[in-house]
Amino acid sequence: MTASLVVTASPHVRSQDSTPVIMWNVVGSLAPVVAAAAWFFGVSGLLVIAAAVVGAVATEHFLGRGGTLADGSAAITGLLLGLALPPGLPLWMACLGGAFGITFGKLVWGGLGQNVFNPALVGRAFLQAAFPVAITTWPPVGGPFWALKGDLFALPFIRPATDAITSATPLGLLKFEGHATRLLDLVTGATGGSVGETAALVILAGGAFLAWKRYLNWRTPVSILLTVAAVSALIHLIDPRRPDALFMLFSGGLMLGAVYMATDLVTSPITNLGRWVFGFGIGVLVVVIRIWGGLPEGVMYAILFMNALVPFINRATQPRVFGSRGAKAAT
Amino acid sequence: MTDVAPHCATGAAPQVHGKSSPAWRLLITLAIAGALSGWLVATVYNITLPAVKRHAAERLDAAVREVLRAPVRWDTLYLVHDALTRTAPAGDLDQVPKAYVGYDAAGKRLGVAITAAEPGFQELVTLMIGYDPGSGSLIGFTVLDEKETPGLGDKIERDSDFTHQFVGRTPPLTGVKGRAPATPSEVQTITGATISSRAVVRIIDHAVERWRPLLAAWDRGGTT
Amino acid sequence: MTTAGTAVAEPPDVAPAAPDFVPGAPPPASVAADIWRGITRENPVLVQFLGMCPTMAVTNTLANGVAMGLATLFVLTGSGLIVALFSRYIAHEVRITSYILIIATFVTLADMILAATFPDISKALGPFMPLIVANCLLLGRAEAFAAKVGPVRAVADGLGMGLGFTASLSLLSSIREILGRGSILGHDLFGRRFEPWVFMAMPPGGFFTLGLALLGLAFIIEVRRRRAARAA
Amino acid sequence: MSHLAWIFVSTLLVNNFTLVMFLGLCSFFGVTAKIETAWRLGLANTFVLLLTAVGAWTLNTYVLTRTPFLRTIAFIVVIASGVQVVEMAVKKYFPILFRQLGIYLPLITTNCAILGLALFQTARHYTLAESLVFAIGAGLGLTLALSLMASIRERIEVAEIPIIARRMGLVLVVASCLSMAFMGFAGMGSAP
Amino acid sequence: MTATGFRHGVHPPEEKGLTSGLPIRRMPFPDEIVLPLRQHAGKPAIPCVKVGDHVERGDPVALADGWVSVPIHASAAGTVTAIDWWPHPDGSMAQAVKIKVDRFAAQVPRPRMVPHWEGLSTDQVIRAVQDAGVVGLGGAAFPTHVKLAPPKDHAVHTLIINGAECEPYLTSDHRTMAEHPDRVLFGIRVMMHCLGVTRCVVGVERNKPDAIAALQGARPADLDVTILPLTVKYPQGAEKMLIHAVTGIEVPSGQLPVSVGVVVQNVGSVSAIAEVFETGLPLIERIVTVSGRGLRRPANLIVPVGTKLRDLIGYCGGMTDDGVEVIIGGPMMGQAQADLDAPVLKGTTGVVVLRREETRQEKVYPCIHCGRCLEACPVFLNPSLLGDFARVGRYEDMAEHHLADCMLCGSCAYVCPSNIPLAQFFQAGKAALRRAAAGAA
Ligand SMILES: Cc1cc2nc3c(=O)[nH]c(=O)nc-3n(C[C@H](O)[C@H](O)[C@H](O)COP(=O)(O)O)c2cc1C
Ligand SMILES: Cc1cc2nc3c(=O)[nH]c(=O)nc-3n(C[C@H](O)[C@H](O)[C@H](O)COP(=O)(O)O)c2cc1C
Ligand SMILES: Cc1cc2nc3c(=O)[nH]c(=O)nc-3n(C[C@H](O)[C@H](O)[C@H](O)COP(=O)(O)O)c2cc1C
Ligand SMILES: Cc1cc2nc3c(=O)[nH]c(=O)nc-3n(C[C@H](O)[C@H](O)[C@H](O)CO)c2cc1C
Ligand code: SF4
Ligand code: SF4
Ligand code: SF4
Ligand code: SF4
Ligand code: FES
Repeated sequence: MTASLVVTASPHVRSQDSTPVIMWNVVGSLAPVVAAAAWFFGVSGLLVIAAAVVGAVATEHFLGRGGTLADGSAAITGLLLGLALPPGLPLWMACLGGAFGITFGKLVWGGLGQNVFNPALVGRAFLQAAFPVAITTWPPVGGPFWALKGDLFALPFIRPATDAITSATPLGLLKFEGHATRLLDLVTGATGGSVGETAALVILAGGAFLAWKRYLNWRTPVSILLTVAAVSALIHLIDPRRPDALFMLFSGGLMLGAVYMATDLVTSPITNLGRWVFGFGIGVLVVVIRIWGGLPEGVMYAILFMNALVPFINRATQPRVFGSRGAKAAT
Repeated sequence: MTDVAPHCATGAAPQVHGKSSPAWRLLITLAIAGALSGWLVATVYNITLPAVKRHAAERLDAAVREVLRAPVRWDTLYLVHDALTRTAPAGDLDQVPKAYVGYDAAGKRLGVAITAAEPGFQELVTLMIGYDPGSGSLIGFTVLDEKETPGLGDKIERDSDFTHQFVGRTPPLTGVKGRAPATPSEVQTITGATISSRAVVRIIDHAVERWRPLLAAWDRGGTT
Repeated sequence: MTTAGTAVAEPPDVAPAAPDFVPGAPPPASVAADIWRGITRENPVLVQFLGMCPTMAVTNTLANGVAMGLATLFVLTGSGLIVALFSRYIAHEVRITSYILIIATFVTLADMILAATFPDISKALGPFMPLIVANCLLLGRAEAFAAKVGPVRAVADGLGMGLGFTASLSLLSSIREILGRGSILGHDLFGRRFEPWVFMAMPPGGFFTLGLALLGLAFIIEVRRRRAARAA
Repeated sequence: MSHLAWIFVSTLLVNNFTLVMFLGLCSFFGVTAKIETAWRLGLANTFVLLLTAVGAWTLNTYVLTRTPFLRTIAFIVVIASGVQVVEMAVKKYFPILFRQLGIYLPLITTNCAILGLALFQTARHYTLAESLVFAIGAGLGLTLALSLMASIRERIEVAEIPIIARRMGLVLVVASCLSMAFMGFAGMGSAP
Repeated sequence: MTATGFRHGVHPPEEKGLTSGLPIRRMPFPDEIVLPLRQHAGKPAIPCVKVGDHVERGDPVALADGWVSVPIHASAAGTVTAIDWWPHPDGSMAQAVKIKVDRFAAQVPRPRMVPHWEGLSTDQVIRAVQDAGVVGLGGAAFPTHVKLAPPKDHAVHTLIINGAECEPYLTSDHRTMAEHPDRVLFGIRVMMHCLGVTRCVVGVERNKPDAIAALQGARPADLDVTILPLTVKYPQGAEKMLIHAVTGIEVPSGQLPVSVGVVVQNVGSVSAIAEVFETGLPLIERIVTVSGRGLRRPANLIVPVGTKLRDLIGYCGGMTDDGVEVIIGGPMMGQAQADLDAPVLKGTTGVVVLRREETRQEKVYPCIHCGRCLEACPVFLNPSLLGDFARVGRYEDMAEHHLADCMLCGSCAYVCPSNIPLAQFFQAGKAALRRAAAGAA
């Protein structure tokens, strides 16, 4: 029997969760969000998501180290990118965004786990910078399921035919028309906006599931949402013309961003204290950009900016080593 | 890699080892070098100055002609302690706010061109605004300087549909998004460049607000 | 600063130590070699990483890029020549100051001439034109090369470096103008239906384009290396 | 937003000297391998920028009124020598401060961020107050950019970076991402 | 008093049910005994027998080499057949005395006088303990007599007995406490006497109620001994964690428990001492938990030190068809064995056999910075960062980030979803640093 002995390093037992399990659970938890997207934006929403996923996954497959598709992270990137795009966006743009996000948000950094910026948001920020008009053109919610919104099938490099009927997002309306959307519509998601951002409650449910399974750290979203609520409530108090906390919480990409994007393990702090700081920073930035910034929405930029701070936050929030009290540092 | 490169050249200027020379020699060297370069630069400056001046003048002229609908002549008013005067004050002129009053062949005043700058989406946006104090309406405007996003914010000077709407409108204006203007004081903003568009509106409103009383006062003080 | 050698060293973790100024003239080489070196092996932008600021700031259109490149070429050559001619009369202690003076003089000349001849480009470049003074490339060449060789080689080096600089700027700026505005030298390429990548015309696009160029370069080098390895 | 406040925010974030205006990139790429070095260099920069603002303003208002064409030369020479004087002074009277920041001063003297400040404040006809705010915003913006870059580079030091991105490629992608992140501040203070 | 506990740590499945109910049984003597000279921390012992010599059970075969070293005794009567290299449980080869066990020997030790501890001075007791070759049975196998003679400048105020036994599967300490509480307490009495301490706390995890009850019952009136139930959490038994759990004191990093006036001894060590003063016998056998689903008949056995794993496992019915990994110690810190000729040592707390599907799969993913390792590490290190440094061989940086405080408990690797062999990395790092230091010196 000696021949067939297995020799591994200690510890010889391991907890159940593995990285792919975590990732695929996140994918699973996004299914309801995708369903909601289909409900609100019909086939157009699904097509945009699909295009983004294809872009991300294909790039990971052809440029990646190989065999890394199985860990599921590329799929998440594609999904979340797709969910953060407007329903009528030409598919080639969505696809390009996915490819860009994976290539320059992940692969050049060394692949899974090495990147500092959230790949999906790198992809989205690129799209927003490259095609600002297309990505801020919002087809109205609802309509028949099979209706093709916007100019989905525009050819690459060709300016999409601007859709006659476009709506505006609650944030756009607020910033540029000074008109606030009904809270009920915000909560039920019956508003213009990105494919997956409008179904706030579904997103929260998915987040709750992941938090319960400990696949995402609840501190990050909680501290983001609390901060946004607190800060905007304060500002609303000082100047009632400013939107109130509930509007802030349920409009724009905040929910999706706070629950699924700020919580990306790789690009958020590793210490719990750090996660509180991270969330606080995002919350403040979101409110500041939404109220005083030029852009109507700032979730993406807030997260990207705080991503850049993560290495610094990690440094600053290292726990005190056991027994190093009394400044007796071991070396 | 060559991150090394940069920080050297000047980096080592002081602590240099090597033979030291008497102070007078250093001074002489610098003096000569300075004198030479000064002379050279001055000469070239004087040679190029006319051309540079001409270009500036042309740019101004073109702008004024555009916003005042091709006046045959125009003269400059300077704003010195809150009052307009035709006599240029001493010192550097380009900080002094100016108004350019344009006349047609018949000597009738077409309007006044004024410049104003305020933050846009990225940086300050500088406009020249043609304004008719008589009717209180706009003759037009042109962008003198702007660093907005190419292909987006810079439509405020490229997109003629946008710029033409201002002709004949009476400030204060309001920018509306996504629909045709309803009242004569409304202009439609550029999709994707709402912020820049509104910046233009804001600049024009503020400028008119500021200059209307001044021009009125000037008129009372005897129009030509 | 003899950077070519260090071109492959990893970034230093502190500000690099002051290089020694023991006058060691660069190895003799033909004029052609001096020029070629600047364009290729010691390319100021793609290899030596000098003068990053102008490189990034003005490469949003080809016209600006070329203008900046040629201006730099002019300054490099001119200051190189003067430095080479007079370096032996310049006292050691005021060396740097004098070089800066010489360079600044040429920059000012270039600035004024451009303003007189191409007012629009001059307006577009704005303060980045005089900023050439700060470009480490110039002081670097004056100190490390021109001061140690004869006027001919100094001019040759200036030409080489200048051409290399211009070439890189042209490359980057044409990528950025074509993608970012769908035009080249202001001429519309693809007609009105083209959807430009605004990204390219904006600051992130600047960093990105250079990054792309470097990745491409590294890729080519890597492929070559692999081939060589396989051959051996 | 008041004018001075706008200048500050605009220089610090919207038009960050390094990430949007492309000034001081040499230091940005060259001296950002360790975070301590980075923020020290940033602070030293801020210090010199303040000096420059005052110097340039003085030159513009009192010395160069008749000879604008000597600006570039005057700026560069005055800044270079001024910084050296300050360096000696700091070395003599604040040895600790000098040990912290001093070694960077020479590196900065002709860094284009410094000259750039002088030239931009001239081009924009800034008053003394405006120039000072401009300098502080620029300096802090520089420090911010340098520190962010440094902390990120410290992390990617242990990453398994693909060979072709090892040298400078990734660093530029990082810069690009940082620059994108800063785009969120665009239009800050000019909102309707 | 109540336990303050310690923060972080992990909860691996206990698996103690396999053997916790089984009474301790004596294992018959094997045909051959192998006694490595290096069984304890400190200097290896020096052989004092030649090939061909006959030894009785309990005779010394090797003598202590200095103060931090102990003698080794024959655990069975027989003939020395070789003194040669032999597989050591730590994976290396080591000098060992091989004894052919005499089939028909009565296996009774030579008659000897049992030392009367009350009569002896502290030094004499300590000497007796060293001569008996007693070492820490908690795994570290550190010579016990050294712990009994703390440096004069440190006043010891508390003796802590480590009955945590936090590793999964292992139940040897558990059974000892449950079946021989009075022996344990006698050992404690002797130790308190030598250390001159008035207070002793026995820390036992709550998952051993019978052991706790037994000790409570056997507690003599004249001794201040507290039996302290502890939360069930790994690594509750780690010296510094246990001290914190019991006294709330943090042992300064880089220092020994003595520096805060505490001495920790494992339950097994204590009862070993007791035996010395009850029977006069040296440490020649110990209680070993032989367990795991890869084994046919798990048991708690009294095993002669030097018994080969092959014989031990064979006596327990051998391995099941899918039993593939044999571990000495517990699954968290224990060492997998490549060669079943390796013998049971004084410090061998248990032998665990895992089935194939229980062994770690090899696929390792990159660190996704989930932070679970930080939340597991009982000494508050940043295993993720240390792991990154280890991967690129930056050992000085590891040292700078307190690698020295890592006790290789494996909690981080246990929770890591990316299956990164962190503990292994850290062991390598420590080794590399030691080599570097040696090179420098
Ligand atoms: C997670 C997430 C983050 C987003 N971040 C941004 C952002 O930072 N900036 C932005 O303009 N739009 C962002 N969007 C889209 C916005 O929610 C909103 O739809 C859009 O910004 C409105 O743009 P407009 O008002 O300029 O048309 C994001 C969407 C999601 C789902
Ligand atoms: C990269 C980028 C550049 C932008 N540039 C401008 C600009 O120059 N001017 C402007 O008004 N808005 C600019 N925006 C703001 C957005 O286009 C914003 O959504 C838009 O102004 C809202 O108006 P809309 O709803 O008509 O699109 C920019 C946005 C991005 C992402
Ligand atoms: C992670 C870890 C866990 C430990 N767990 C125990 C334990 O549960 N029981 C025990 O007796 N010793 C345990 N030890 C060993 C103790 O730290 C200590 O060495 C021992 O209890 C001292 O007593 P001894 O010298 O009598 O063995 C552990 C050590 C480590 C590093
Ligand atoms: C809770 C959670 C959230 C994630 N969010 C994102 C995300 O927002 N964007 C993304 O590209 N990948 C996301 N991922 C996948 C993966 O972590 C990410 O691609 C890494 O940044 C790749 O290195 C997420 C993973 C998890 C477990
Ligand atoms: S110019 Fe000065 S500061 Fe800028 S890089 Fe060159 S040496 Fe460094
Ligand atoms: S192996 Fe270590 S952890 Fe475990 S029971 Fe023995 S001592 Fe406790
Ligand atoms: S092994 Fe070291 S690092 Fe990992 S948990 Fe145990 S002590 Fe902490
Ligand atoms: S547990 Fe594993 S994956 Fe999670 S942080 Fe620690 S090392 Fe990285
Ligand atoms: S070119 Fe700008 S700092 Fe060197």
